[in-house]
Amino acid sequence: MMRPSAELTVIRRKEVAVAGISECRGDKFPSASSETAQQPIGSTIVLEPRHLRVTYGRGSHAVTAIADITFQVCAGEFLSIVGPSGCGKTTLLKSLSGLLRPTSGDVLVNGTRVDTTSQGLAMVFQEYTRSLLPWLSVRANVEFPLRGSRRTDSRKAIEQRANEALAEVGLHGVGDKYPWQLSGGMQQRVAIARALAFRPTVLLMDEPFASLDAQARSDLEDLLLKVHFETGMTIVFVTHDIDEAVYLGDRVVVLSHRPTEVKASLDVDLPRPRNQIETKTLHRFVELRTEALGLVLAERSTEAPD
Amino acid sequence: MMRPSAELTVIRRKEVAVAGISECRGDKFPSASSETAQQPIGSTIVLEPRHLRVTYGRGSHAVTAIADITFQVCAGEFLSIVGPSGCGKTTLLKSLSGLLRPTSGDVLVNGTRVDTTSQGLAMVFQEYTRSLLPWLSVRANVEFPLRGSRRTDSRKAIEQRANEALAEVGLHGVGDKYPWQLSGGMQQRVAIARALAFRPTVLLMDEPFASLDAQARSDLEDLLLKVHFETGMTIVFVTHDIDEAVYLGDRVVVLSHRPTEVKASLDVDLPRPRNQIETKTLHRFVELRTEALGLVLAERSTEAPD
Amino acid sequence: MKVMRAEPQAAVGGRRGEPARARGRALLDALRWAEPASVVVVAVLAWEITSHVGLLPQRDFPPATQILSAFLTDIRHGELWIGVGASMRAWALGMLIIIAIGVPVGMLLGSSSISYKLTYLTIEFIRTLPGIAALPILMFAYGVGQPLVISLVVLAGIWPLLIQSMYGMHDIDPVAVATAKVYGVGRLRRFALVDLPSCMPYIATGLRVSGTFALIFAIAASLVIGGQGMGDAMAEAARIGDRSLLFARVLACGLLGLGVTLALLALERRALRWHASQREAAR
Amino acid sequence: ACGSGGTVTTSSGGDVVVKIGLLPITGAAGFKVAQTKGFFKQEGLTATQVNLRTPADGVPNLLNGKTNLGALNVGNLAQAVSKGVGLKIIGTTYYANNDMSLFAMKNSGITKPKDLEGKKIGLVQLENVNHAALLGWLTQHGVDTSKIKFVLVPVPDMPAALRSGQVDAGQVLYPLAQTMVNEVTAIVPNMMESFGAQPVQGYTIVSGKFATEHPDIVAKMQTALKKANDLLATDPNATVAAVHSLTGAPEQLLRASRLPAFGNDLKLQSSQEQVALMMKYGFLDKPVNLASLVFHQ
Amino acid sequence: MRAKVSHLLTGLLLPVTLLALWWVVSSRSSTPYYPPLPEILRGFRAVWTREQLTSELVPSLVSLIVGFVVAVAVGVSGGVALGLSDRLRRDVRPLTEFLRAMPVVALIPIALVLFGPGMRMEIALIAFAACWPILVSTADGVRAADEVMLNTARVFGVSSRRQLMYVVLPGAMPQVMAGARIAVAAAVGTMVVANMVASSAGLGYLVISAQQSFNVIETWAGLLMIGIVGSCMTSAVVLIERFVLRWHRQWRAQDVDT
Ligand SMILES: Nc1ncnc2c1ncn2[C@@H]1O[C@H](COP(=O)(O)OP(=O)(O)OP(=O)(O)O)[C@@H](O)[C@H]1O
Ligand SMILES: Nc1ncnc2c1ncn2[C@@H]1O[C@H](COP(=O)(O)OP(=O)(O)OP(=O)(O)O)[C@@H](O)[C@H]1O
Ligand SMILES: [Mg+2]
Ligand SMILES: [Mg+2]
Repeated sequence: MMRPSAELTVIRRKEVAVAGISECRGDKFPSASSETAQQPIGSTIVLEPRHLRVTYGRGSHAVTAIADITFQVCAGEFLSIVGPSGCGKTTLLKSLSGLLRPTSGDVLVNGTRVDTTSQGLAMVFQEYTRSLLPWLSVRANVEFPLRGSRRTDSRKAIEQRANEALAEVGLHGVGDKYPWQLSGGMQQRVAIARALAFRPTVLLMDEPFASLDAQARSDLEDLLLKVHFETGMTIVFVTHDIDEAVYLGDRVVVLSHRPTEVKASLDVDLPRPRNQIETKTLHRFVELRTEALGLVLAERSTEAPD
Repeated sequence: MMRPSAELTVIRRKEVAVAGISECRGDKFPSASSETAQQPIGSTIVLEPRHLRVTYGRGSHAVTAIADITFQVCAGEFLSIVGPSGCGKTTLLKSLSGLLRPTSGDVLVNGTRVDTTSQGLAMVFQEYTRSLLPWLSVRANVEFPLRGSRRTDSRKAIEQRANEALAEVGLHGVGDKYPWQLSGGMQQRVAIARALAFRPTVLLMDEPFASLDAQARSDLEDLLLKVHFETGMTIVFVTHDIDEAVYLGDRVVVLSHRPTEVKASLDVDLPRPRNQIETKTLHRFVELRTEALGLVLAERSTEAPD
Repeated sequence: MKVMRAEPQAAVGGRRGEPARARGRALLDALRWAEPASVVVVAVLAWEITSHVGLLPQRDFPPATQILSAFLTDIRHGELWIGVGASMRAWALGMLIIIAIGVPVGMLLGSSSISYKLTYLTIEFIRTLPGIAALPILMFAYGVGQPLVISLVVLAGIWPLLIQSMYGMHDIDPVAVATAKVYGVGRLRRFALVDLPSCMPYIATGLRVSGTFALIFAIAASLVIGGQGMGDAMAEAARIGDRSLLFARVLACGLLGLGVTLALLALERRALRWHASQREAAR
Repeated sequence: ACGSGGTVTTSSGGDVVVKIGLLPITGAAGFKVAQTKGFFKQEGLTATQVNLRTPADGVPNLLNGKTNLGALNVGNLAQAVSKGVGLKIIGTTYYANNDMSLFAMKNSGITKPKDLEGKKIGLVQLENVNHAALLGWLTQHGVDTSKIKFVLVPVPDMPAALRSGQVDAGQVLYPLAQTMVNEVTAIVPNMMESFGAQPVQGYTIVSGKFATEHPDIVAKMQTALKKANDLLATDPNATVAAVHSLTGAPEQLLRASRLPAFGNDLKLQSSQEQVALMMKYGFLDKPVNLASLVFHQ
Repeated sequence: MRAKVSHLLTGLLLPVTLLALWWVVSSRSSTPYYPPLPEILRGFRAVWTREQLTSELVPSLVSLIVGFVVAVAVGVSGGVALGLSDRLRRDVRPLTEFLRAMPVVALIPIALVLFGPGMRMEIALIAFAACWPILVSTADGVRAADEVMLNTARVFGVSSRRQLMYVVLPGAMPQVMAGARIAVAAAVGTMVVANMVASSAGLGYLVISAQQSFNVIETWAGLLMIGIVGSCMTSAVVLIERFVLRWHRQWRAQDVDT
């Protein structure tokens, strides 16, 4: 779907990422187990906000949500984004997806400047309730983006894919209900199932597990890792849970408070595949999460009032 | 506001709560510090679902969200409720608040059967976005329940209370914006501020911190503890975060999967006041959270498909 | 005034056990018909009494019983039915045109700021020109006949639907639109799956208002400009000074309107099962 | 769709189709008789009927070919012609026959014309012949017309308006007037008095364009309508039957009512006086010479 | 400010084009019913003298505005009542739908007897015809009130009156405004009809008497004035709407506009 652009930039990995600018790694981290070959993180930059700035409103009411953000997301990378509430994470994802035209700066998808939504991209919205269409059944909601004109799968195949995706998120058998007949957490999982069934090349997720219980959450984390591993899709994942950010990501980008910039970018050099119990007990994991937490907390304490 | 009913039931505390039925404690736990006197957990039962059963829909489409729930909430108690996604926590809170008439069974407020909303009760909804009125500014949203006819505070006093509540949840200075101009987490905090400014005697909270970052979350946890301590209000708190449930609660009720019953009720015998760092490193805390987690996870694994 | 639309999906019956519930249900069903019927009876009685005590001159406002008997004789005659047929034909044709133009144009105006900006002044101006006032001009263009009637029907009936469609577009949830955009859902499918269903509640309202407007004009046209139709039938009754017959035919108009609305409501209930205003019914 | 005044359709039998635009009023009996007695048929014409609601509506329909034949009262005709509409008179439609009266309820306290001062009078058409004639009549009888308010009331609603007291006096047309004959007194028995006996109330017309393009057809129509008028002038029963089938009014009522008269005398002189009176009261802004409108083959 | 001006200019583009087209096409017109535009405009100026304005326009405006205000009051309050109570709605539906389908012309006889020809009758008819669209829209808007918002208000013990004023009505406002806009057209139409059939002054009377006496230019001038009056009424409603629905426009038009 997404063709690699002609002007693709190949940058060698640097040991220490310059704050605010992280670069793609041409090589991959050593796999923990040699049996399961890991999908390499490509050297192609799929997504790149460049000096992004977003201001809401005009005049005296203007709020600069994002001051200046530049980073790069490589093909196949799993990028976690954390930052204080209201710092502009959702705004950032909306800009990356092409839904929101930045006030200044650019978003490059596969090296090309875009100002509209790109194909092959999917997003799980923070406002999951409102992103489900109340007039469609749960299954139809999942099928909705699949039934587009460009994809020519048969009706049957699409339905099966939707059912599979629903089963994967633990919603076997609710396909015929309407979204408003489901609980909050179930609705959120429908939104996730929709994104997964879509099989995007780039997946943007905005706090997708916020309404889930601990067990469902870790199940879905692992599901996401599995999908990421199997399809090699690029994932940008916004979360408030530092553990989750570190556990899932290849890299954690920490945003500052408003007006927002990239405060730090942490490479997560934990082996893959990861595992809820083993990975989280690794010394390196604890180190990384402490580091990330420190960065986030430091950020909070300097927050200026609105 | 809420008058103690004439037929109030006083039950002495039992050491081990019978699963599904917990009883009120006439005495209070020893305070950790003797300087700060703790509000006693009263012996009055303020809230009591009795053989509550809620079925959505009819005929073949019927879904029994809650099969049979009975428990008691005492005056001044902080009750945490955990359970798998879709088990009926929101449904339970709606029944407790009188918004939803149960299919069978009763809800007793101060010993009296009610089938409408009670005065002095407040609720933070899981769908916080939709519970804010888009046509009112943030401040007006917070003031909205205060401006009723029964409360005769002056305009000025109400405005001040709203501003204070907003500041407490870290939203100083956004009062003049509209809710939809705020980020998800900020909206959630507005909903919390509204409930706090209302100063209810009973506060029901449905995953109120789901969209907040770690720091904001722990800030608000402590704020809630402080308010609980100072006002002695009764709080029923639904969360997915076991740590949070244990850290905040006097008791944690674990719900089974659907059709839902009370699976267990854990008394949290941690000293108050609590503290993010000290309490969470207590051995007893770790014990309790492991026990609760075990109960929740065991519940998950037996879940039947829909 | 109590805001009572609690959410008692789960609440119906219950509590008192099954048999009581079944009996309650039957009673409820009976009430469903009994209450509106009694309201109608009261209204008819009120008219009857008004006429008898001479609040309105009885000569000109015959009592309800007289009107009803005139109505019963009238519906056995072809004359009325010819009028009904002609008016309903004009209505149906007019409604087809109204829907075919009103919904898409309204949604277009509501969706794109450019088309809206370009046309809103023009449309607002034309909109408030009542077709009836333009009659002299239209009359010359079409002459008396079905085309004139239909153009009057369309001119009068299109605006509610068009405006409601426009407002419906203004009320689409941006998150739903954003979702469709992000997933690369094409414009056409977005229209069919997001825009249209989202506008549906508004369109339904518009359709009901348009439906009666169109009917009113389908009937009134022949009253004002001649030709065949219900209006002509009324004019005929008026001409010969038979007030009972006149009111019987007015009654027939009202019944037609009632029928049209009930049909549209039934349609709406099917189409809007998901909507908040209909969820209770769907439960 | 407009301006096709010249097209003529033929029926399946080879007859020329004549579309008559008519108001279902007593005065249109001639058209009805010409149809029912086969006078049109005798001339090789097939007549169809288009129901109109106001006299003025006939004109655009004539001009755009929806109808070929119509009728206009003298006032409307003069007004149309004064605005440059090309029309031709091909005969008389009907004469007034002492049936243009102004009534008041018996219990209203109005007994003589002078009582009308300060009152509200309902007319079925304002600023037209009747209005002018009434003004003239009242002035002649020493009434100060500036003290009277004239309002428009639809023909069928006049009895109700009178009974409810919403107008103090009103022009009630027959046969409606007959239905309330016991309740009312005629304050002005015949407002057309000054134009002589049985002045022309309506002329039968065609569009000027049609007349020049199809003089032969027009002549045939003329012949058919003449026969009809002759019949109506001599046979009151034919009038009652025709009016009954035209308006649906019960024959009994019609027999008791005052009905218009019919004939073939154009009475241009008296009609021209009507036009002059309208000029006088400002209901017409240009003088019109009716004689110049008469169709000649 | 700049944006407003450009908005207006874009809005004027089409009307100006249409007017120009009309000017050109009509200048060669020979049919008496479609006089050249310049002549109409000249006629417009001639017809609408100060005296005419007070004798024909003012009465129309008064009955229009009074009737419309009554319609809004009746429509909104009735709509709210019907929207709140399913039972009430069901019970009176036969009556409301029956009345709603009444052609105004058919009601003139009744109005004539009750109010007599003139302004009171016009006001009554206008109010009657214009209240239905508002009533229907309001009822639908009220019925669609967001459940979570309502639940919020209920839980906090907000009084029914305040629930109505702050939750139900604002939520229904877009629908109410849509209904009001439709009602403007209904009101103007009814005014014209009432004028035409039973009055001796007013815009509709002017048009109908001009038509009946074949005064085509005056007919057009009257039509034009009716359009202007209607547009002014609509503009007034739109202005009110701008104010009332400020939040709504911004809320619904959030940043997705790419
Ligand atoms: N439509 C809008 N109009 C005005 N300001 C807005 C709008 N949307 C967002 N903002 C402001 O932009 C800032 C960033 O919002 P954003 O939703 O991106 O935050 P976030 O990082 O996603 O927060 P959270 O974690 O709470 O979801 C906030 O301060 C918010 O007030
Ligand atoms: N309006 C409704 N109609 C039908 N079924 C419903 C409705 N609302 C909830 N349910 C069902 O009731 C069950 C319980 O829902 P509820 O919202 O109470 O769960 P929950 O415990 O709050 O879940 P979560 O943690 O995901 O918010 C779910 O299985 C849901 O599908
Ligand atoms: Mg966000
Ligand atoms: Mg829930």
